[in-house]
Amino acid sequence: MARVVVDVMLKPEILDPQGKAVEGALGRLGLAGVAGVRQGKTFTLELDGELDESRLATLHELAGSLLSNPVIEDYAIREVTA
Amino acid sequence: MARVVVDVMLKPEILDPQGKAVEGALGRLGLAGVAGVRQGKTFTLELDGELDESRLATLHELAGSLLSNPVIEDYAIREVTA
Amino acid sequence: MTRHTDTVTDASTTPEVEQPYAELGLKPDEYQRIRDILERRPTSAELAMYSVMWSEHCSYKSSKVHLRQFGDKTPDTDALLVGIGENAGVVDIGDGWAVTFKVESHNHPSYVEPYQGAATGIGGIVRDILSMGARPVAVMDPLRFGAADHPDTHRVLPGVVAGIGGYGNCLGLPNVGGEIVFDPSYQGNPLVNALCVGTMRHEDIHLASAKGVGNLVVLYGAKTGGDGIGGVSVLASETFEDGGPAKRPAVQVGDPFMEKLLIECTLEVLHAGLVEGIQDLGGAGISCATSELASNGEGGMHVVLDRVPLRDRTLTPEEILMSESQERMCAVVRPDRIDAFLAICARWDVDAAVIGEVTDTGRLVIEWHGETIVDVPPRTVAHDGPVYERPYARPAWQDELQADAPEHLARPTSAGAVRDTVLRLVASPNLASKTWVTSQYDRYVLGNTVLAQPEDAGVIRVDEESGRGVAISTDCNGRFAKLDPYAGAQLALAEAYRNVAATGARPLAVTNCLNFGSPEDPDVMWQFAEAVRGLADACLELGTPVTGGNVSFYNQTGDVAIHPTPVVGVLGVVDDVARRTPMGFRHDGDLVVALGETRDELAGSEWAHVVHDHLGGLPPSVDLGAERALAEVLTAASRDGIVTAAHDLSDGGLAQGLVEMALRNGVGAEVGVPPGADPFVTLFSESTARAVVTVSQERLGAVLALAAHHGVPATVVGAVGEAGSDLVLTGVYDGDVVLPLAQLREAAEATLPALFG
Amino acid sequence: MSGMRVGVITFPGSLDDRDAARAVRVAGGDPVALWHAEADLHAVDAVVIPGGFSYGDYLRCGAIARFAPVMEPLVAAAEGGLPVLGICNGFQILCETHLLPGALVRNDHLHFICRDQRLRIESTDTAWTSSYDRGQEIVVPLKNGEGGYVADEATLDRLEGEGRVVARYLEVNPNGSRRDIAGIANARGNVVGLMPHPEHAVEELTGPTTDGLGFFTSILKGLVEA
Ligand SMILES: Nc1ncnc2c1ncn2[C@@H]1O[C@H](COP(=O)(O)OP(=O)(O)O)[C@@H](O)[C@H]1O
Ligand SMILES: [Mg+2]
Repeated sequence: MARVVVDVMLKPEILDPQGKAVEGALGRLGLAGVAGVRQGKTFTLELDGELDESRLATLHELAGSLLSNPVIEDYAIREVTA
Repeated sequence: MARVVVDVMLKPEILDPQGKAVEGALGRLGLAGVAGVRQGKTFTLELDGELDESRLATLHELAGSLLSNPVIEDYAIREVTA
Repeated sequence: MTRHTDTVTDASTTPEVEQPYAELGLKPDEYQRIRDILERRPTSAELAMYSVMWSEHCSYKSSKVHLRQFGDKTPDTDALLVGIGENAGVVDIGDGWAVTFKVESHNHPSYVEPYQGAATGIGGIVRDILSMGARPVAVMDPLRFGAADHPDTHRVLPGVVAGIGGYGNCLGLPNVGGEIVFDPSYQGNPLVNALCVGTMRHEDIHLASAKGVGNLVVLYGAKTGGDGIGGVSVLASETFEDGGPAKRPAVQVGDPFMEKLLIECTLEVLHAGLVEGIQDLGGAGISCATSELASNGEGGMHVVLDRVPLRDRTLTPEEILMSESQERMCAVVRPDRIDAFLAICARWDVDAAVIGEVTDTGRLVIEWHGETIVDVPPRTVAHDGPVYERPYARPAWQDELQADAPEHLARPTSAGAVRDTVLRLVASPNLASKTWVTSQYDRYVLGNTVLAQPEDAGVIRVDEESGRGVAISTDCNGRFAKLDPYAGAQLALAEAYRNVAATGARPLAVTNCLNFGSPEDPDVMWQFAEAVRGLADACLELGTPVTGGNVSFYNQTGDVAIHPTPVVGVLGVVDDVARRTPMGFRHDGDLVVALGETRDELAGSEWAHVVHDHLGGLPPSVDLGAERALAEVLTAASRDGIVTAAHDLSDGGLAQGLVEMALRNGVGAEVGVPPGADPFVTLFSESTARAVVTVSQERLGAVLALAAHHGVPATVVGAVGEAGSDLVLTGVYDGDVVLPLAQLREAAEATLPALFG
Repeated sequence: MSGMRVGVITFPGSLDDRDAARAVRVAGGDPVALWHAEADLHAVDAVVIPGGFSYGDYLRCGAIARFAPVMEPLVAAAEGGLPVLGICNGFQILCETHLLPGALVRNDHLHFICRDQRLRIESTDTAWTSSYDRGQEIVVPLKNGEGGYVADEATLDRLEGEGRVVARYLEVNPNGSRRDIAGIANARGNVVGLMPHPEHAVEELTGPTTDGLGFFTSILKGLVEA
């Protein structure tokens, strides 16, 4: 059993209205000194067996096409302890 | 300058239709052995100065009210290197 | 983890076992009745089923004795194809078309989790309509919130609106109307009612019954999870010997995508003739679906609970029986058609499982891991629940409230003061433009929306060839109902009826959602009894039968109940939607004609509420004969094409009505207070049975003759201006009130965005 | 004009497919239902990818639909010049498949919005806009939650320079689209993506106008001429 997290973030140059809205709200609600907020998505995958080379390669491919849209988003893959 | 990530996940007992849809798609597109997918949100905050006790306390409060909906979601706060 | 399942054998051999019936909401005598019915103690699964099916929500035990009047006082009509008691009533609209519609509440879940509560409210009512065999074609959302500027309203309203939009938009159902009312009485208890309309051919009507011994019972749609099983977790924790069950969710999450698939899949199996009986899964889940299907059919059913597809493997059989997981349906299918049925489910990616079959044993038998855990006469679960004659009495405070008439309130006495009052009312949250909300709803999808918000009623084309269609409106003024619940319910009906007629439709049938406080409070029970009596009497007089509805009790904060809120939905038929009458001023030079009679009736009015924060006196008088006559004028005028616009008058009176007509298309008018009339009363009274129409010079004679023929007072009060002209009210005390449209628009449009934007 | 076969794809969660078919019919063509799971275009003369929430729009609008079996022959045919119109969710799908550049993101005000939207037709050199006059203003419904068009500056400049901005929002930019872009075309002009819904403005009775009809008559006209 492996647990893998794929983080998907908007590219820095793409406007993030949700992040902006959160930034404003955090400030109004008393958190001082917030210089910026970006909102992202995570996909936590439970996999049967180990994440071997070949599955990792497939996952990279799908993370860069299905899970993220390379036009506007970047992704990162990290394995975590299940 | 500190960078803090708030991870927000649906509570395990709550239905996650988005995760279900991703799970189905990953399987159809050739990633074998996916036993489950949960989709979550992340908020990456850039803070001026350090995240001291008092700001951390405020952040916990807001993470549990503004950033997440405690009725259906859990959150976790982690500091990352900026 | 080991657990012992309580079987029927156990129940017979261990009669002395103590059961947590009180925690499940059953009274000692109710528990005793179950024992008498079964001639033994119930198993824990049976206890779960009875407790949920005998709850107020499912059994209508406090309301039943009153609701009977809707059946007893049914007016003579051949329009009713399916009456009260089914998932939703069905009305004949002609040419072989039938329409089904119903409104339901999702008040409490929407307070806890506004988005999901409201979303699943839409999901539930849509499945009700679907289960009649109809294609859902539109939704509406009558909503009530606390004070507009209260912080909790700021939490609840945006979530509710996003949830209704999120679910309905994703389902592809146009939202064609609703209500948004703010009043402090709903502060701790907002009302989220949801209405759905569906259409079908007569031959497509399906009912919830399990007929034909040997036919299969299929559960299809989403997998079953631990949603909405609140109470039964006491049983779960009792039956687990070690370790506990996994945590159960506090709220249900909707999956509109699954529901969309469920709609298409269900309509396909129905049209292919593969279904003998069908039922949606709503409150009480499988318990409700199996016991109702069985008791409405051959009388028996055998279910193997292990076959239910689960999302959560830790569920106990009691929980599976009670789960309220969304997006599920149950169908009865002949064995020779099951493959075709399952193939269509597979095509739509919908999970389906045969969980049992129809028997003629007269028993609903459910097994789990090879042992019998339920063996009951299904009728005793589904239909023979307890019936209460709850005590009720006219509240001690009612007389005092009615005696506190608004006559002592200061009224404006100059043109300037009237002008200020108009602008203040236009900008008040209850009268202000609802665009901030309604622009979050898709009103175009399906391509048959002829009128939608802010028109008086939603109008939907049913038949593309002939143009046959329906109009629907929902209404209720809770303040009127508080002043006098009997009259208040009638006023709600009258307003919805009038709204439907204003578009040119002939009012045909009624649905309702009765939102009240606790039935255990005799004051509330009196309000309820009065409202039901009033509505039933008025439906009889107007000839519009009640086809179905919903009761929501326990809407209160502490022991303070909400205003009694009997939301009434009226459905009308339009022979050709091309003839519908829209509400806005259009043509320069058209005459403005006021229909009906205006009296000094300001108790409970929007003016008293906004300007004086006052509620007291007697609501506007009800005159159903006048309503009927007005409706006849409005529908005939539409049929004959002799009016260019029509708008009913209600909240805010004539002044507000004219503002709405002017803002609709950005066309003003000049309207005079009739000589001798009191300007304030003319402009702000909320007398019923009134409307404003516009008519060309040439048609004026025809319109006045039509009104005279029906005995409806008609007065020419002004003329429509050119595009962009001001709204001018003349003869107002010392002068004219000039209201530029830009200023009116700003007043009307700014309020909700400023509060919630 | 009859006899022109225009395919309308239905994905699980497509909503405006009936409306697109109706619009084709009103314009004088023959709509042909295409099913997502079938890798077959049934020899249609053009395709409309309708609005809706394919696969619930879970993950990202259009992201899952892109991988449906029907998309394989569609992409090949589009590259070969088949006229394809993606409306709303269809536009999102065309961007996800990279038949069109850029992407559509959450509206800047974060709400779903349904309104009657004024547009200017910027290019009449596409298969779907030849019935209009250049610069013509039209009003059609708009309804979306994720309709903000984004692309990098170079792409935007190229779209403008090559006359591939098909329609632009007037009066109000309803979703934060870059440069008020409401619709774009591929280089050849046969593939068009549009956020507003012309198929909901083809009948006096149910639309705010009948201004949307031009998209559907354009294609029929083009097919007749071709
Ligand atoms: N929650 C809502 N959803 C959809 N439409 C709404 C909602 N609230 C109000 N509307 C629409 O706004 C318009 C004005 O509402 P209202 O003043 O209550 O109408 P009326 O007084 O004619 O019953 C109507 O078309 C109504 O359907
Ligand atoms: Mg009205």
